[in-house]
Amino acid sequence: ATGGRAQGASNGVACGSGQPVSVNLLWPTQPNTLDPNYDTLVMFAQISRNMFNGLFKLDDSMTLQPDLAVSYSQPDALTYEIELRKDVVFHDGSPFTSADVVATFDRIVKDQKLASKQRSYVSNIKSVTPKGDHAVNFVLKQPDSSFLKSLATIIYITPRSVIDKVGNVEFGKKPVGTGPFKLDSWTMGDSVVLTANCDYHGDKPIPSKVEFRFIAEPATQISSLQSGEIDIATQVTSDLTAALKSSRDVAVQSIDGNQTFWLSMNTKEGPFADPRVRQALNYAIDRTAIARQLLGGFATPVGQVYSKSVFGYTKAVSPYPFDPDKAKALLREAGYDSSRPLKIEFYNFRAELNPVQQSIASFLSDVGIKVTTRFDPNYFVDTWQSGKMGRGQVIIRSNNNLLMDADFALGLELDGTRRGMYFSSPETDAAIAKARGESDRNARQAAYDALNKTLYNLAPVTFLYSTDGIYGVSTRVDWKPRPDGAIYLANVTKRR
Amino acid sequence: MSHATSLPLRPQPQSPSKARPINLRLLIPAGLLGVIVVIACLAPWISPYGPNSQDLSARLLPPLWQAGGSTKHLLGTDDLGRDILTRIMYGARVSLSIGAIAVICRMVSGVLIGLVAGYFGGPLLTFFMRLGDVQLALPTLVLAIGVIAALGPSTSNVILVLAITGWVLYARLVVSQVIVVRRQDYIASAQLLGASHCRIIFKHLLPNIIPSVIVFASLDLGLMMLTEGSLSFLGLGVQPPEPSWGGMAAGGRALISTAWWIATLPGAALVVTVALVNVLGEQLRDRLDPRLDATRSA
Amino acid sequence: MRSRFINRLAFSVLVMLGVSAITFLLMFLAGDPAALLASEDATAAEVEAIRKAYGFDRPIVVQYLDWLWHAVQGDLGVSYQSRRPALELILHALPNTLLLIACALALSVSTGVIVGVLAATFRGSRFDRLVITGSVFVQSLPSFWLGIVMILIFSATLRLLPTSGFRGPSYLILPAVTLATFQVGTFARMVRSSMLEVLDSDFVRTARAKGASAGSIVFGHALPNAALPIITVVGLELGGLYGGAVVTETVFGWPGVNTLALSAITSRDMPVIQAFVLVVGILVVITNLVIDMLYTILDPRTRGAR
Amino acid sequence: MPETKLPKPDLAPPLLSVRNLSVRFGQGNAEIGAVSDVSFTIARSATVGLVGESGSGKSVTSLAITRLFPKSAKAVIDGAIEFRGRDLVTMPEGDLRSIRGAGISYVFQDPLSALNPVRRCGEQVAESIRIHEGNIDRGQVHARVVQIFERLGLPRSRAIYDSYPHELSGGMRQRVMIAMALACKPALLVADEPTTALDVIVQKQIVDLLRDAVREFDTSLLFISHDLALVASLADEIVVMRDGKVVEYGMTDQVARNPTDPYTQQLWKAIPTLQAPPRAPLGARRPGGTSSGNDLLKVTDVRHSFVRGKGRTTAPFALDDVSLSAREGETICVIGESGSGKSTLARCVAGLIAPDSGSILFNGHELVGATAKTWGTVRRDIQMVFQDPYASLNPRMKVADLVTEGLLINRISSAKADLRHQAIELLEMVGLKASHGDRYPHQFSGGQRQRIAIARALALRPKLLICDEPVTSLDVSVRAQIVQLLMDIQNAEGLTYLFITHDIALARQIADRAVVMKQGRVVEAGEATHVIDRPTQDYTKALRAAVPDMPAAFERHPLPQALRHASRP
Ligand SMILES: Nc1ncnc2c1ncn2[C@@H]1O[C@H](COP(=O)(O)OP(=O)(O)OP(=O)(O)O)[C@@H](O)[C@H]1O
Ligand SMILES: Nc1ncnc2c1ncn2[C@@H]1O[C@H](COP(=O)(O)OP(=O)(O)OP(=O)(O)O)[C@@H](O)[C@H]1O
Ligand SMILES: [Mg+2]
Ligand SMILES: [Mg+2]
Ligand code: NI
Repeated sequence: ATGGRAQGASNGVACGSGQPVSVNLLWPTQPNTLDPNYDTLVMFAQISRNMFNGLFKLDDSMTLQPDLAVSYSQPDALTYEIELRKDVVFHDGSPFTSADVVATFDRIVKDQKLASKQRSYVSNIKSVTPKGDHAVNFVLKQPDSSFLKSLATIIYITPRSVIDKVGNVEFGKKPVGTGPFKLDSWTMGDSVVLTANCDYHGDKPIPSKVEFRFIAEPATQISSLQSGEIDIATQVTSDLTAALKSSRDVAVQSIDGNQTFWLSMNTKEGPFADPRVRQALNYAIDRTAIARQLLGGFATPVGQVYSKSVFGYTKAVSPYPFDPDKAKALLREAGYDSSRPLKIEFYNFRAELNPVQQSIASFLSDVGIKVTTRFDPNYFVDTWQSGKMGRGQVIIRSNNNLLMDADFALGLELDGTRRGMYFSSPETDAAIAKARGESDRNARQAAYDALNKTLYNLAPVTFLYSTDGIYGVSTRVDWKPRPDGAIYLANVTKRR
Repeated sequence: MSHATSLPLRPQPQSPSKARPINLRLLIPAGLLGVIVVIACLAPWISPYGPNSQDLSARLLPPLWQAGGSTKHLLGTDDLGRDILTRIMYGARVSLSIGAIAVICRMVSGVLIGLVAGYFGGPLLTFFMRLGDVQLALPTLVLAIGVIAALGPSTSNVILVLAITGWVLYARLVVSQVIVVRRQDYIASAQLLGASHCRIIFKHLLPNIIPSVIVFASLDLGLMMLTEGSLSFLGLGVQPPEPSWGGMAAGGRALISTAWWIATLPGAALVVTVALVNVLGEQLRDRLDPRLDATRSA
Repeated sequence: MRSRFINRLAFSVLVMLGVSAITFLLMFLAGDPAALLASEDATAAEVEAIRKAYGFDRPIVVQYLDWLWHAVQGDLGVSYQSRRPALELILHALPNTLLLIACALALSVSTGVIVGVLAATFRGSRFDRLVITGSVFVQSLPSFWLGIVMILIFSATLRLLPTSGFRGPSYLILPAVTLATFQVGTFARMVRSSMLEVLDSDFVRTARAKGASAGSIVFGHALPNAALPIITVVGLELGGLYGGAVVTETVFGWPGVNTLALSAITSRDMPVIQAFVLVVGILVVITNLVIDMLYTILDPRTRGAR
Repeated sequence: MPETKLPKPDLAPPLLSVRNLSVRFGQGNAEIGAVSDVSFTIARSATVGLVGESGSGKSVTSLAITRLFPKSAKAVIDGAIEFRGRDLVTMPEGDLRSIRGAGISYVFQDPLSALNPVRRCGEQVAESIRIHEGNIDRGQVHARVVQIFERLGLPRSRAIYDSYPHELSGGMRQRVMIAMALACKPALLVADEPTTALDVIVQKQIVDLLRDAVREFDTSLLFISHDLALVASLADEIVVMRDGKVVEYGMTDQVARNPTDPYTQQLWKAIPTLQAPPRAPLGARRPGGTSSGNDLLKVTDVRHSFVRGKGRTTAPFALDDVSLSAREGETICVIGESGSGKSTLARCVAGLIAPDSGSILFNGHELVGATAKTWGTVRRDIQMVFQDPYASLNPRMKVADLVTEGLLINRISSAKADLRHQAIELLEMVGLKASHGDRYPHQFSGGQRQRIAIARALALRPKLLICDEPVTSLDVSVRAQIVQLLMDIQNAEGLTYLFITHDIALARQIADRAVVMKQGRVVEAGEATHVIDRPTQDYTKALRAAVPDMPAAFERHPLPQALRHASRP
C-alpha cells in the first residue's frame, strides 16, 4: 500500500493570529522532562505532539496519514521504505534529514542513561538505515501490521545535532522539534507555554500561544474552566460533569475513548488457573451498574481488552452479563463455598481508581469471595511488571490504546511471546501473531473476531468497561475531542 | 543569719495529691470522649450498614437536612453510596487506636531512653541527645514521606514513623526533668541508703516525672491523631477502603463542589475529637503540671 | 561568642552528617534502585546493565561515601523520572515553599504576639479566656480539613479566591492562612504564658516600684525578656513548617518542594525524595543555628558567658 | 545613738502612717487573708525594722504601701495608708505611680531577679531618674548615675554602668539596686530583706552601706528581715509580725529589754550569740561514755574540681588540699561562706562525689577509689541530713516508707509489720507521732520534715552523720529545736557529726572542733572555742564580725542559754 503526500491545505488564517488557548492536563504528577521519546504516558504526548512530528500521524478518523514521511512502500512483510519530506526544518533552523530519524531510533534503543520507556515499542525493529538524505529503510524482526501506527503515535523525531550538543537532560528542558509550536517557557509545576512556529511546514498554527496547565485537582480544574482561566479541561470525571452542565460558558464534550479497564491476574498458578474461577469473576461484577451509576454513563461495558473505536474490536462479542448466581455456581464447581471461600488480594496502584476498586470488591464479596483490598502505588512496578504477581492476586489495569489497534493491548497483556506474563497459551499466541502479520484489513479484522471469541470464553482477565473521553470545553473554543484522546491545537480558533 | 529562703509571691505549684477535687471542666470533655470511644466500639451494632457496603443506586445523597436528604442516611452517602455516618463511626476506631498506639510507643521508648540517659548522663546522654538532634532535623511529615516512599504506605508504617519521630520529644522532656530531679537531695539520700540504680530510676525518678509525661502524652495524643489524619489524607497512611477520617476527606476532595459532605464531615469528626482530647490535656496540665508548657509542633 | 558560634557550627555539621546518613539509607529501604530505573518491560540483563551504569553494584559504604562526596558538591543524583538532577528539581520548587512559609509565619507571629500580649496584659478577662479557648480549638484543626473548608467557602461558594497553583499574590492567601492557623494557636499561648511569667517576675515589680508606666513595663521590660522563649518556639515551629506544609501544599496544589516530594513517592523517585529530605534537614539545621545566634545576640547572659 | 533621736515626735505628722491595714488575696473560697490589722508609723529620717518569720506578712505589708502586687494576685487592701498626708489606699494608679520611686522606693531581696537581665545596670538606674524628672539630657543623667554609683562605693562605676546584672557579684548588684532606689531621693526607702541572698560578710557591708546611705540621703527606712538581731542593730523602732498580725511594736530598746509577747521572747532566745557558753566537753556529755579517742574519719589532702577536661592544673578547685579528722562521738563543724566548698566536702565524705585526689579514711577503710565491696560494708555507716528538707524527701513516698527505705534496701527487714513497727519507733525518736507515717512529706512543716529526714538517716544506725546546714532553711524559731534534737541524739547514741554551717555563732555552741574554709581551702582549724573566740586569720575575724551586735540593753539582761531550754515539741 502507498500513502499520499501530506499536504496541509492552507486554511487562510495568518500564522499565530489567533487567541492563545489554554489546556489543562489533569496530572497527579508533573512533567519532569519534555523529551518526547522518554515516556509513554498520554500526558507527555499531548505536549510533544504539538511540538514534534512523527513520521506518520492518525487523522481525526483514526486513519494513518504521512507526517514527516512523504510516502512509503513495503517490498516485503518485514521491510518498509519510507521517503521523507525535504522542506522540514527544526525549531533551531537545522534541516530535518534521515540522520535524525536513525538517531532517534538509536537513542531510544541504546541510550542506557535515558532508559526510554518507549523501548519496547521499537523492539521489533531489526534495523533502521538511511537511504540518502531523505529516505530510510526499516527492517522488522517479525511482520507487524500495526508498525506504522506506532510510528504515528509514539515515536517523535528529535534533532540529532541538538541532542548531541546539549545531552538528554538539557534537551528535556528545552526541546527542539519540527512541530507547529515551539517551547516558549516552562514554569515547573505550573505550565508549559508554546508559541506558534511560523516556519512550520504544514498548516500554519492559528493560536499565538498555547498553554498546558498542570492543575491536578479535579475540582480546581473545573473552577478554572468556569472562570475562563483554561479553555479545555481534560479527564473530567463523570461526577463533575453535573457541575459543568449548569454553566453556560462551558460545554461537556465526550467521545468513545480508547481506554479500557480490566482486572489482571495470574492464571498460571493458584485459583485463577481454573477458567471457571475466572469466568465466575466476570459474572460476579455488575459492570453495567458501574458504568451507568458510578461512572455516570460515561463508560461502556466490554468483553474485550479494547474499546469499540479501536481496530480489532468485535461487535459480536458482548460483555459478560451480571449473574451472581452463575458466578456462585461456577465457584462451587471449582470447589469454593462458604466454608472454604475463595480468597483474593485486590490491588490498585492508581488513587483515582479507588472508588472503582472498592465497588468491584463489594460485588466480589457479594458472591462469597473474601476480598482484601490494597492500595500500593508501587505494585505495578514492583510486582506486576517484574513478573512477581502471586497466587490469588488481582490488579486493576487499564490500557490507553495509543495505536488504536487491538495488537497494542494484546501485546502488552496477553501475548506470551511479548509481555503476556500472567496468561498465554500456544493457541492464542499463534492467533495473535497471525492477526498481527495479516496485512489485509478485512482479513485482519476476521482474525481478531475469532480471537476475541476465544479470549472471551477463556476469560484470561476480568473484562470491565471502556471509558469515554470527557472534556470540559469553553464554548468560545472551536475544538473537538478525538477517540485516541490526542489534543492537537494548531487549528483551534478561539473567540474573544 | 542568712539564707532563709523567703516564699515567692507566686503561689507554689500544687502538690499532685493535694489536687483540687475533680470538677466539670475535666468531667465534661472526658465524658464526651468516652461517648466517642463507646460509639467507636459499638459501631457494628449501632449502624445498620457495614463500613464498606456500597449501594450504587444511592450515591451522593446529601445529609438529612439538605434537599434530597433521607432519614436512611443521616449524614448522606459517598460516591459509592456508602453511609457517611457509619464510616465516621468506624473511622473513630482507626483514629483513636492509631493515635493511642502511637502515643504509647513514643512514650514508652522516649521515657525509658530519657530516664536511663538522663540518669547516667555522660556519653550515653550525649549519644541519645545528638541522635535526637538529627532526628528533629527531619520533621515528622518529611521523615514520613521518606520512610513511606521506601517502605510503602500502610497502617503499621504510619505507627512506625510516628514512633520513631516521637521518642525524642519524650526523651528530651524526661531528660530535662531527670536532670533537675537527679540533683534533688532525695536522690542523694537514696544513694546514701545504698539504693540500686534501678530502684532510684523507677522508685524515685519515675514517679516524680510521670505527671508531666502524662500531661505531655495527652496533648500529644491530639497531635498524633491530627498527624495520622494528615498522613491518611495524603494517601500515605491508612489505606482505603478502611474508613479513616483523613482518607475519607481525601476521597471526597474531588467532589467538594458537588458533594461537600463527603470531605468535610469526617474532618469535622476529627476536629471535635482532637479538640476534646486537647481540652482534656489542658485540664490535666493545669491540674498535674502547671509549669509544663510543652511546645507542640506538627 | 566567636567560639560559641564555631562550636554550634561544628555541631550543626555533625547533625547534617547524621541527616545525610539517614537520607542515604532511605534509598536502600526502598528496594532495588536499578529495577526502579528500568523501563516497564526490561529484562534482567537490562536491569543489570542499568545497575552497572549507575554503580549500584558497589559496597554500600563505598556508595555512601561516593554519594556524600557528590552531595557535598551539590550532586544528589538524577531523578529516575525526569533524568534531571534531583537537587535542581528541589531547589527549583524551594522558593515557592519558602515564600508560603514566610507569609504564613509573618501572619502567625504577628497575630500570635499581638493576641498573646493582650491576653497576658488583661489576664483573666473575657478576651483572655477567648484566646485560651480559641488557641486550643485552632490547634485541633487539621490543615487538610481547614483547607477544604476554606476552598468550599471562599472558592466554591463565594468564588472570591483561587484555589490551586501559584500565579499571583491572591493565590497565596488561602494556603498562607491555612498554614498559619495552627501556628497562631501555638504562638498566642506561648507569648501569653511567657509574658505572664515575665509580668510576674521580680524585675517587673522593680520597674513598677520605680513608677514606670504600664506601656513601658509591657514593651520596655516584659516583652524583651519574653521574646527569648518566643524566638525558640518560632524556631521550632519554623523547622516543623518546612515539611509540615505538605498537607497545605497538596490541598492548594502549591508548586512547592512538598508536592514535588509527594509526587515522587508514587514513582519512588528516590533521588528526589533524598534531595528533599536532605534539603529540609539542612534548612532545619540552619534555622536552628540562626535562632541560636539570635538568642545569643538578644540575651546578654549567653552573650557574656566566657 | 538611739537616745538622740526620739521615735515619735508628737508635733510633726509622721511621714508614713499605716492604720488597720489588712490585705486579702484571691476571691471567694480561695481567699487568703495575708495581713490583718497592721498599724505602725514611720517618722521622717527614722529607721523602722519589720521582723517576723517566713510567711508572717512582712513583704505583703511593704508592698501594700504602694500597691505593688501583681494583677494576678487579686489583692484587696483595707485600712488607711497615709504618706505625707495623702491616702495611698484610695489614690488612683496614675498618681501612685508618681509616688513610686520618687516618694517611696524599694530594695528587694534577690538583686539578680529584681534587675532586668537584658538591660544594662546603668540604664536601669537612669530609667528611674528619667521617669520622674522628665526628658532631661542623657549625658546629665549618665553623670548622675555614675555619681550615685561612686557614692555607694561601687568600684569602676563607669564600667558598671555598661554591665549587665549577671556580670556583677551579688553585693555589687545589691548596690545597683540601692542606687536605683536612691536615685530620685525618696523620702522613704523600703528594704525587703536586702541582705538575705548574700554572703555573711557581704551582708554586713550592705547593712553598713544602708545605714550610711539613709543618713547621707536623709531618708526614712523600713527595714525588713527575719533576723531580729540584725534589725535590732539598725532600727530605731521594731515591729514584730506573726501570722499577718503585729505582735509587738515599740522602740528597739524596749523590744529588746522588755519583750511582752512570748513569740518575741522566743525569737530572742533562739539567737545564738558569741557570748553564750560553749558545749560541755566530749567526755562529760555522755553518762558513762568515754570516747575511744580514735579518729573515726580522717580526711587528708582531698582535692576536687568540677571543671573537667583541659586546663585541669589551673582549674578552680572546689576543694583544695582539705584535711580534717573527727574522733568518735565528736562534733566537728565546718564553717565558711557560700561557695567555700563545705557541701562539696560533705559529699566527698558521703561518697556522692569521687574526689580527684587525697585520702578519706573512715573507720579504717580508704574511701577514695574504694571498690563497690568496700562501699558495701561502709555505706550504711555514713548518712547525711541535707539543708533543704523540701528537697531531700521524695514527695511521692509516704513518710513511713521514707523512714524505713534504708532498712528495706539493706534487707535488714522486709516484713511489713516489722517495717511499720520500726517506722513508728523512728518517728517517735525524732518527736513525731506514729500516725504521721501515713502522710506525705508536703503535709508537714519545714521543721517536721527535717525531723523526718533525720529519722530516715538514723534508721541504719550510722556511725557518722553528716549535717549539711540542716537548720539554715528553717524558720528561726524552729532552728533551735532541730539543733537540740540533734544534740540530744548525739548524747544518747554517741555518733559522730560532721556539721556544716555558715553560722559561726551556732558552730561555737555545738562544736567540739571547728574547721574554717574559704575558697576550697582550710584557713583555720582546731578546738572550736579556740578557733572562734581567738581567731588568728582575717577571714575568721571577718566572719566573727559579721555576727550582728546585740543591742547593749539586751546584753544587760542575758537570757538563758537558748539550746538548753528549747524542748521537744
Ligand atoms: N500573691 C499572693 N497570692 C496569695 N497569697 C499570697 C501572695 N503573696 C503573699 N501571699 C501570702 O501572704 C502571706 C504573707 O506573705 P509574705 O510574703 O508577706 O511573707 P514574708 O513575711 O515576707 O515572708 P518571707 O520572710 O518568706 O519573705 C503568706 O502566707 C503568703 O503565702
Ligand atoms: N555540681 C557542681 N558543678 C559545678 N560546680 C559546682 C558544683 N557544685 C558546687 N560547685 C562549685 O564548687 C564550689 C563549692 O561549692 P559548695 O556547694 O561546696 O559550697 P558551699 O560552701 O556548700 O556553699 P553554700 O553555703 O552556698 O552551700 C562553688 O564555687 C560552686 O560553684
Ligand atoms: Mg518576704
Ligand atoms: Mg552548701
Ligand atoms: Ni542567716
